Amino acid sequence: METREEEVLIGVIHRLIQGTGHIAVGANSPIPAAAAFLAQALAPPGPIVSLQQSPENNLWTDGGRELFDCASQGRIDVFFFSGAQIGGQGDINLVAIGDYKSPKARFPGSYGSAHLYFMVPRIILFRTEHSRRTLVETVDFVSAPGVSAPGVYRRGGPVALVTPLCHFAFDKAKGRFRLETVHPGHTVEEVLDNTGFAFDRPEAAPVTPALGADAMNLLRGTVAEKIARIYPKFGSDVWGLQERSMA
Amino acid sequence: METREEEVLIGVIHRLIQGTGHIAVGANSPIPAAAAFLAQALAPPGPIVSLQQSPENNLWTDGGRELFDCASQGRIDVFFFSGAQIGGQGDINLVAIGDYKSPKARFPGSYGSAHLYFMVPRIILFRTEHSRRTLVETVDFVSAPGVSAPGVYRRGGPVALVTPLCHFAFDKAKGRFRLETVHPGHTVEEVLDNTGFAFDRPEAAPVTPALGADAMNLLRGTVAEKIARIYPKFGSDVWGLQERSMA
Amino acid sequence: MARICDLDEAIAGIEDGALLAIPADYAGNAMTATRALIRRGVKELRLLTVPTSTLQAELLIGAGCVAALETSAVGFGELGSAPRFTAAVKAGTLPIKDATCPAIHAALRAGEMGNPFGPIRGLIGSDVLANRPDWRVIQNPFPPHDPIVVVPAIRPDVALFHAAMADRAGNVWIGRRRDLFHIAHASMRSIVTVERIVEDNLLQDETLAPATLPSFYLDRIAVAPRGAWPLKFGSEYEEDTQHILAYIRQAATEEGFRRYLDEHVFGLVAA
Amino acid sequence: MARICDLDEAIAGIEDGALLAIPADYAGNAMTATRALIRRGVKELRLLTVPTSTLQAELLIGAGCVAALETSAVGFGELGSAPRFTAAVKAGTLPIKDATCPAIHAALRAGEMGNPFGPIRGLIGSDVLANRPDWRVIQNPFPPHDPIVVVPAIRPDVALFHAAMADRAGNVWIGRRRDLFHIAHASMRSIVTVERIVEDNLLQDETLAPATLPSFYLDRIAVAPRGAWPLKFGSEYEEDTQHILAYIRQAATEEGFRRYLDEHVFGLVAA
Repeated sequence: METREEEVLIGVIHRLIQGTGHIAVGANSPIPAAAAFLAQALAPPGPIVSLQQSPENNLWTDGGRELFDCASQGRIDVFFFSGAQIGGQGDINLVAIGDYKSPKARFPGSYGSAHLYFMVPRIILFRTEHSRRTLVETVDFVSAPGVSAPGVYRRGGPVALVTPLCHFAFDKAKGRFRLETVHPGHTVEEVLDNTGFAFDRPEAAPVTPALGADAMNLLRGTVAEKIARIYPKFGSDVWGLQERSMA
Repeated sequence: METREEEVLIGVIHRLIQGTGHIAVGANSPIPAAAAFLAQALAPPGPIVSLQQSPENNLWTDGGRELFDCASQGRIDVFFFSGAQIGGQGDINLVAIGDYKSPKARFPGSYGSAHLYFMVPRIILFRTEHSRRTLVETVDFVSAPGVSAPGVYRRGGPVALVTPLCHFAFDKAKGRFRLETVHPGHTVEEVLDNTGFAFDRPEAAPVTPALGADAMNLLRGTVAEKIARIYPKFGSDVWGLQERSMA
Repeated sequence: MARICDLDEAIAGIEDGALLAIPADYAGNAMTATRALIRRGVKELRLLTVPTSTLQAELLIGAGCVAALETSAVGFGELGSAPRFTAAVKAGTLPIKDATCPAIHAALRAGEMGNPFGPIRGLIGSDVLANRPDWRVIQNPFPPHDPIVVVPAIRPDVALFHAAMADRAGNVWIGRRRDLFHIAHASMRSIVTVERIVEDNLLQDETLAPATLPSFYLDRIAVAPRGAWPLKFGSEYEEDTQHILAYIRQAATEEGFRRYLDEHVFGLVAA
Repeated sequence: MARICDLDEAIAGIEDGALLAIPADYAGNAMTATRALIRRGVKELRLLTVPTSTLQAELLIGAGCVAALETSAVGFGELGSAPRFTAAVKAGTLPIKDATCPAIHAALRAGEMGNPFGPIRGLIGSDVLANRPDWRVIQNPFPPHDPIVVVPAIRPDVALFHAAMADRAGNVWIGRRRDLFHIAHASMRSIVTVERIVEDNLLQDETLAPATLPSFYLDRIAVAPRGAWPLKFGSEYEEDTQHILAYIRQAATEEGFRRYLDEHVFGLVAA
């Protein structure tokens, strides 16, 4: 079986969450969830993984606000965001394209980003469309800024951006992305052509490492089964696992 | 059966809580509790009565803070306080006699008074010792002040002080107590002799009215039984009801 | 104290112009009641989603019941965007206060505590804050004396939600969806639909009492079996995903949305 | 995540000098653990009662374990005053921060939310406020712009309490005493004694989950049957009033208190 694009992204995120204590996964995030369950499976009990949609991983008993309370307190180490636009300085836009008051496109809203982006030490950005339309120099609406002025309380922010083409690291001091690795089958030129923001890069960008054989076996075994119980469509699309009703 | 002192106090408090919506009763307050249950029994369903120690009247499911939240929001209409000292301007002292830093006598502490005294519209003070030692011109430590400067947010405060001798009303505008009624068997002179603060009084203070026959029957019947289940010692002392174990 | 009544009497407690709070779609949404509200022709609602919404906000907005919206997000996640919400915002016909989830929680929490305001970290430098003139930045009175956002308390006129069961005294068992406590505590009063009425007092059962909302927070309670349909309800029933996908397709146009209303709101009463 | 261990190992998590939070006596007090702490000779505790205490604070103070106290009240209500607390305050040997119940709740709530402070109305003009230089009065940033007290957040180093049951995953069922949630949420970690261990995962039972504190808030859990004795514990056992009355009489003198410790703390281990 060939390595699928989703498995490459899971592998990158899995490396990025090494050694963290509590990973919270938001709604509709099968790729981050798979990476988190893989970390648990590889070195049990591994990190705490909380995931509201999953009965076995729903650790919350104080309503929706508990995640934000825990993040504010520093109890959450990792969270994930995407964005309609992601800007070169790490800003994310979950709200509107064009003028905010009369937008060309409107998205659901900022969710918890304007707070979590400041409070969770490791925010991992992922975007399944790598294009000049999505990765832009400046976003049209800042749901959450990538960096803050001195004096503003901030303990968290973006550490990486993972796309179908590559893995960028975010340099907080410079407020810029830096190309870390390019996924197998893709090139630096492809990344340059499809990225709307300027970024730093090494002279030769390494290829994104594949998951080891043991990790891949676990991912395609128990982790895939667990993911398929929570995200039946994803389990079917990626691993051909039959959908099971949760009713 | 002669009317007992406790029954006179219950009668006064019963009149003071007429027409209120939610009466909260703190720990160890059988007299206020009896007045509140009497109001319920006389015109069912009557006011809401919440009382943490009583399984049938414990309406709280969000911990100890819920009472204070509700009071702050304006959901609680009546609460009761006593005081080691009660001052002529309505201040109460639940903390210390003498110098705060090296007190002659020390009491448990202010409990919720410093907040509830501002937030609950009708605070009824009761003190089972009517003396110059307890009712003083100026308290040694202000757990909660009777009146506040203009501009300070305040929707509540003391409305009355009930003792074994009499019923004082509190005049918010003047910041002074006024003698309303003197209990049967007692005199204005007795009140004057035993009160450490100056107070207003009518030319002739009326006698505290007794509970009507129906109310007294209810009080000595179903209300007394209910009180005895929560406060067995009080039920036995006042109405001779046999203590029942609640275990 | 709450009284148990029929659905139309229950929703009569939601007046035109009310500041109405509704929960996120994992917590218990009174969808049968929402359809009844639309049938009644409720107007000028100021809608607060706590903190996000899917079909419930979408239907009220599409049906023209909403004069103003405060939300952290309205959309169907993986299933797609909320077409009537999106169209209304793009057309500029829906005044919107864009928030962020924990800011809505903070404002309601201040309301729950009877406080005039509450602080919340983050937000500084965002366009969320830049577009909220009703929020303030103050200096933290304690070290490190950083600038910090404070939001004014919100006390909704009325909260509307769906729960599993109520007893005859008007207490309601909320279960694990503690959001419903927070919304009810903050709101002036709550109107609730339930799957069923039980005979025993919930507050006197030590296992059920911890997750029971006392009657004094509630105003009116109506029985509405499967009252959250087509949304998920706790462990009792799953989301009707096919219905929602069909809705999203149909509501892509105003005409399609009207047909949806005719069929599912004004026509047959959804079971 | 929490681990289940024996009582001595559990209380080893409470270090000398810790800011220790304990609940009020209706919520679930770890009295067996408190006696073990005294036997261990814990020192220099900064004790926070949430918001009041009876025998638990009294024993720790009398035994010399407490360097500083923040409380809204320490006393036995109708039964009498707390003799060792009273003696220590009068002697000036116990630095005390007198609070008021909702101010302690407000400070813990700010801690629970990860906020640096929280507002609380009232207090202005009281000697409670006058003796709290660590509190501030600011101007409400919103109308009516009244002066309002703000208290800094409290995040106790460790919370100690008693609950009914824990599962093997370290989740603890709290039941109706929601205070224990609030204390555990605010504290850096919690150490808990329980009446019993159950085999099924509490978070996967829809009836028990709503009142279950997830393992990740907890540090160590020990089984201590009748672990709240001589205090009341929920609906499981009543207060041993005769024991407490005898304590109050005996602890009227330092010598009497020492005899009480010899008998009930250092001598036979209370069942």
